[in-house]
Amino acid sequence: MTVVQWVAMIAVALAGTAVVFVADPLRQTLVLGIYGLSLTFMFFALQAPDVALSEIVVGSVGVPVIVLAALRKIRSADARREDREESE
Amino acid sequence: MTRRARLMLFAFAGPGLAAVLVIGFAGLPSFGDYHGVYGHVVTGIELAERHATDIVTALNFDIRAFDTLGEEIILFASVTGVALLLRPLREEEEDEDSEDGGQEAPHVFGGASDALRTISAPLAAFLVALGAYVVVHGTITPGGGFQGGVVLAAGPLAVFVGGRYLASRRLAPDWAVEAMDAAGAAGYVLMGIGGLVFASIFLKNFLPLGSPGHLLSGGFMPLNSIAVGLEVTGAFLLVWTEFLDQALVMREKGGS
Amino acid sequence: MPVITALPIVVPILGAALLVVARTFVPRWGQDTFAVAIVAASATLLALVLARAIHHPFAYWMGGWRPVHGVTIGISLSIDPIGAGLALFAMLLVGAALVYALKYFDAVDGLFHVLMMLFGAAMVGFCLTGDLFNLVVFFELMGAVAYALTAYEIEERAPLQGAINFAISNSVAGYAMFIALAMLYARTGALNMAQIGATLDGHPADPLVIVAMVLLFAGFLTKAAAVPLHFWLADAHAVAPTPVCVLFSGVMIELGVYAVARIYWVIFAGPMHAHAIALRSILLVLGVTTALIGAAMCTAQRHIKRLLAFSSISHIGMFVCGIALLDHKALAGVAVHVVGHGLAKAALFMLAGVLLHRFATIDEFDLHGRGRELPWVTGPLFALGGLLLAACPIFTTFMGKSLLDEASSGAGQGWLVAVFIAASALTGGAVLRVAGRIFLGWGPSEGPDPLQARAAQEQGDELNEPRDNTPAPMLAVPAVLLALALAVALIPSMVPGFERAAALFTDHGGYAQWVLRAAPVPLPQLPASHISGDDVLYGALSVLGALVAAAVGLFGRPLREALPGQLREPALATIHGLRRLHSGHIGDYIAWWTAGAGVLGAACLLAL
Amino acid sequence: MGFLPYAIAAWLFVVGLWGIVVSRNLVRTVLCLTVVQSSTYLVLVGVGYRAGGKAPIVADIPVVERLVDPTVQVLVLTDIVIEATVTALLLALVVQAHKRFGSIDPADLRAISD
Repeated sequence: MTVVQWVAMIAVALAGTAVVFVADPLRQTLVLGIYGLSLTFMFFALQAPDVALSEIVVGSVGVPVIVLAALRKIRSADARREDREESE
Repeated sequence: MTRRARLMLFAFAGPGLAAVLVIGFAGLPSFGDYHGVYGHVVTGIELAERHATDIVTALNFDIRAFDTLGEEIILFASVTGVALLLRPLREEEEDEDSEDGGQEAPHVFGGASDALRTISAPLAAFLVALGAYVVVHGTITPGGGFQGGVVLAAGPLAVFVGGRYLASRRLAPDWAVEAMDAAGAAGYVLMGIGGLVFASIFLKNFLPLGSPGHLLSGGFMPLNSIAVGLEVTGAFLLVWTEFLDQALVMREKGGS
Repeated sequence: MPVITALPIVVPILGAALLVVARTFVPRWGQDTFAVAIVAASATLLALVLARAIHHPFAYWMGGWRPVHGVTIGISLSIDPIGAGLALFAMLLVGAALVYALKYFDAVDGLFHVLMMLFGAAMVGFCLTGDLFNLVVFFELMGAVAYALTAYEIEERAPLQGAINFAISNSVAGYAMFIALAMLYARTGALNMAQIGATLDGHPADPLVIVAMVLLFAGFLTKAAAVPLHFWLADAHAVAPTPVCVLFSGVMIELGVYAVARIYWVIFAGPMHAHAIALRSILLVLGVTTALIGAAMCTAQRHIKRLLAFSSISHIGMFVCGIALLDHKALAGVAVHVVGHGLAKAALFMLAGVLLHRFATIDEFDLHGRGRELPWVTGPLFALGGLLLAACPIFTTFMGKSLLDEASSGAGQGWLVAVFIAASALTGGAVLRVAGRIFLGWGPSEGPDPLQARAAQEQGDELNEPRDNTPAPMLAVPAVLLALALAVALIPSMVPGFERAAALFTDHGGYAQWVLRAAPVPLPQLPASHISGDDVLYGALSVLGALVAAAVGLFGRPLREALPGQLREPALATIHGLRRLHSGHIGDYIAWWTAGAGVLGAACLLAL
Repeated sequence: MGFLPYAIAAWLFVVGLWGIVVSRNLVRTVLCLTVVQSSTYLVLVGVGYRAGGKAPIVADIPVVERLVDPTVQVLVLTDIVIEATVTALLLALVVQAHKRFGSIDPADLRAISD
């Protein structure tokens, strides 16, 4: 096992754990992006360029766009609900 | 169950399952100590019999092409499912001018600066070109229909980031995106049926192989790659617009 | 090998892709006709494939990548009578559900038809494939379609919650299977199930093989909903639109049991041969627990679809017991019972859909006596479904249960007969109780537990408005299914046919021969089994038990209240505790899943 | 050292499950599910890696170099697609659940209970 691979795997372990332990979903999305990058890095280090390419398009664009849109929808609905409750 | 009971249960179950996994993994060969034969066999076959140089893409579209069919249909089914789940209901309306409520204007991405707006058009063009390149070079260099398809779909997304959501919707209207998604899925299946018709076996190559390293090498694989590229482009565009519609356009009428 | 073998999977996929585009300009009746025609075409193709497989099981190699000297790199559809038969059964139920849905929804998005066709394709692929990874791919496809269909009615709350719990539980199960297949690939260098099995043969079961088996079993038993991996099922089945429930309970969860049987006999039968007794005990504990907890929970429901869902769990428990006997006769019993149960349960869900459609509620007490407003045939059909679940003699379920009874006695596990009778009687009795209360107006019209009424109310409003008539297809389709459930077992060659198919299925060495070497297999010759006096006695007992259970449910409240406190309190507390566990909270469910997989793993590692 | 990727995989699988069990927010639940899934990538790619192996992209016909196993990489590709699709489906469900329940705390979803 080379040093690069070792570093890549430790990064994956740390970033993956961070995704679980960050409680705020918005910040969690950011950490998820970092996690995607560390997985990409690991796939490169393990000689899997096709997989790395897939992971980077899905992990850094494909999924985060969906998560951010969902979060925005949820937050704006919450905000509107609070507005309504205040005005009543 | 109370939260406490739940955590207690997991406090026993989690380490238990981890131990089971570790005991099982202990039987795996040490990392890097690979001695399988499948890998060698397929590499030799794909190069010699199919004239493809990216073995992963070649496996994907040839020996394990049926898995890829399943994978494309999973994508197709999920996109259909997302469209079904996020379909507008009677009590929801698409409100075109929602300056009310003090929210950010919905069609302009909050952080779109002038600079971003200026580069978004060339960026989109670049992404489309790059995506198309990755799709058609699937059998030669890393990447293929899936990776290229997502990059292609990111083109219109870049127009949106540049601040023009409605423009990006006009660039890729729903019916066209849906048709693209369906055509890609059907196209892949039809390549399989082509094998059935011309070589009497489903998903069997029925086109000339070409020479290794050239664009049209690998028999029907480049066409498979293009079909997947179409499907993935359509699928991701559709999912993104469904979610962005929810986030930016859709309002619930009245309360709920 | 027939050239058409791949087409039953491919045709519905092409149909789905076409309909996605065409639905914008084709009218509703056109979409309905198209979807039914596609499903009929696929079923016809499957019947042709099955006709071939009955005498000559065969492997169809995708892309022509046949094995060379018994070593394979390609993906095969490995087709034997049980796999092809189950696929055909699944496709026929998809057809029945589509015909039923013609009038069930007032307005339906064409995407519903698209997803139903894809669901059919996924189930057929799952039954036919001979490749482990491909099996998991079809598992995921089935899942993706099913999650979306569960929440089809997005204006309701319960379907969304049910779909979320369903999706998360089944996804976790799928990931466990990914890990298992990676482990097996590292050990054997193969993904084809026959090849993996052949490579593992002759080696003792070491921890890697055992853990891989446990993860695969846990994964497929999650789909099958064995306790304690079952929590998602009642949530999803109680709230999904009725035509979808028909497929979920009628065949989808049974596919989980099928996969457990398939991977045991093809992959693990060699290394596990020496440990068969221990493995049997572990699976029996799982099966008996599932059968009894399912039956108890079933009896305690007043939400009719949820009641039916728990009865499915109870039957899954019986099927797991059947697999656990690791014997071809028991497997034949399971196969026959799956067909009978699938038809009966599909019909019962459809009849529950009739109630929901007409009265906009699905609560047993709300509907007290109101069944008399429906066409007269509805009540007898509902009761017939109950009798089928109770394995009433000479019906298909009875034939299946008799084979199971005989196999249990033959394996020295005669006590299982009592479990089977109890599960059949309690689930059948619960359905008869509902039939009595709704269609005859028997028993009190107020439930004992007012809290439960509110819950049932909330889940009942699947369709908002009551109607004043019931469209004919909504009664005709369940009637046809019930007639089939009566008739199938009466065809003389049917039960021996199932036994031969099961003997072929359980032939570990033979499977590798016909898949990897295309060798013709000698068809097993078996002594014909006959229905004995014991079988009829057991059948009569379970029907009697069902009638008693129904009577106690309807009229037994004074009796229950007269019970001495020290008897009544613990019983009530048990039922109450069990009900509290089904909380609808996904965190609970995943904690239980982890515990279930961990305990199964520990038991297998220690005992095998 | 040779066990590291598998140990990490076991850790990520269980820690992801833990996240689902304790989560009070369904979006967080869904993201934890992707962590559970990513543990499968490690096992799959790990078992196909050969020390010193090159990526399975070849330029010339005679293959003399040691290559890593391309098959597991194909399986991971499918795995990644499944991750994206399951996440999209689940988030669509969560968005709708939020509209109906006004909350995405699993403890507030009480349409179903026994």
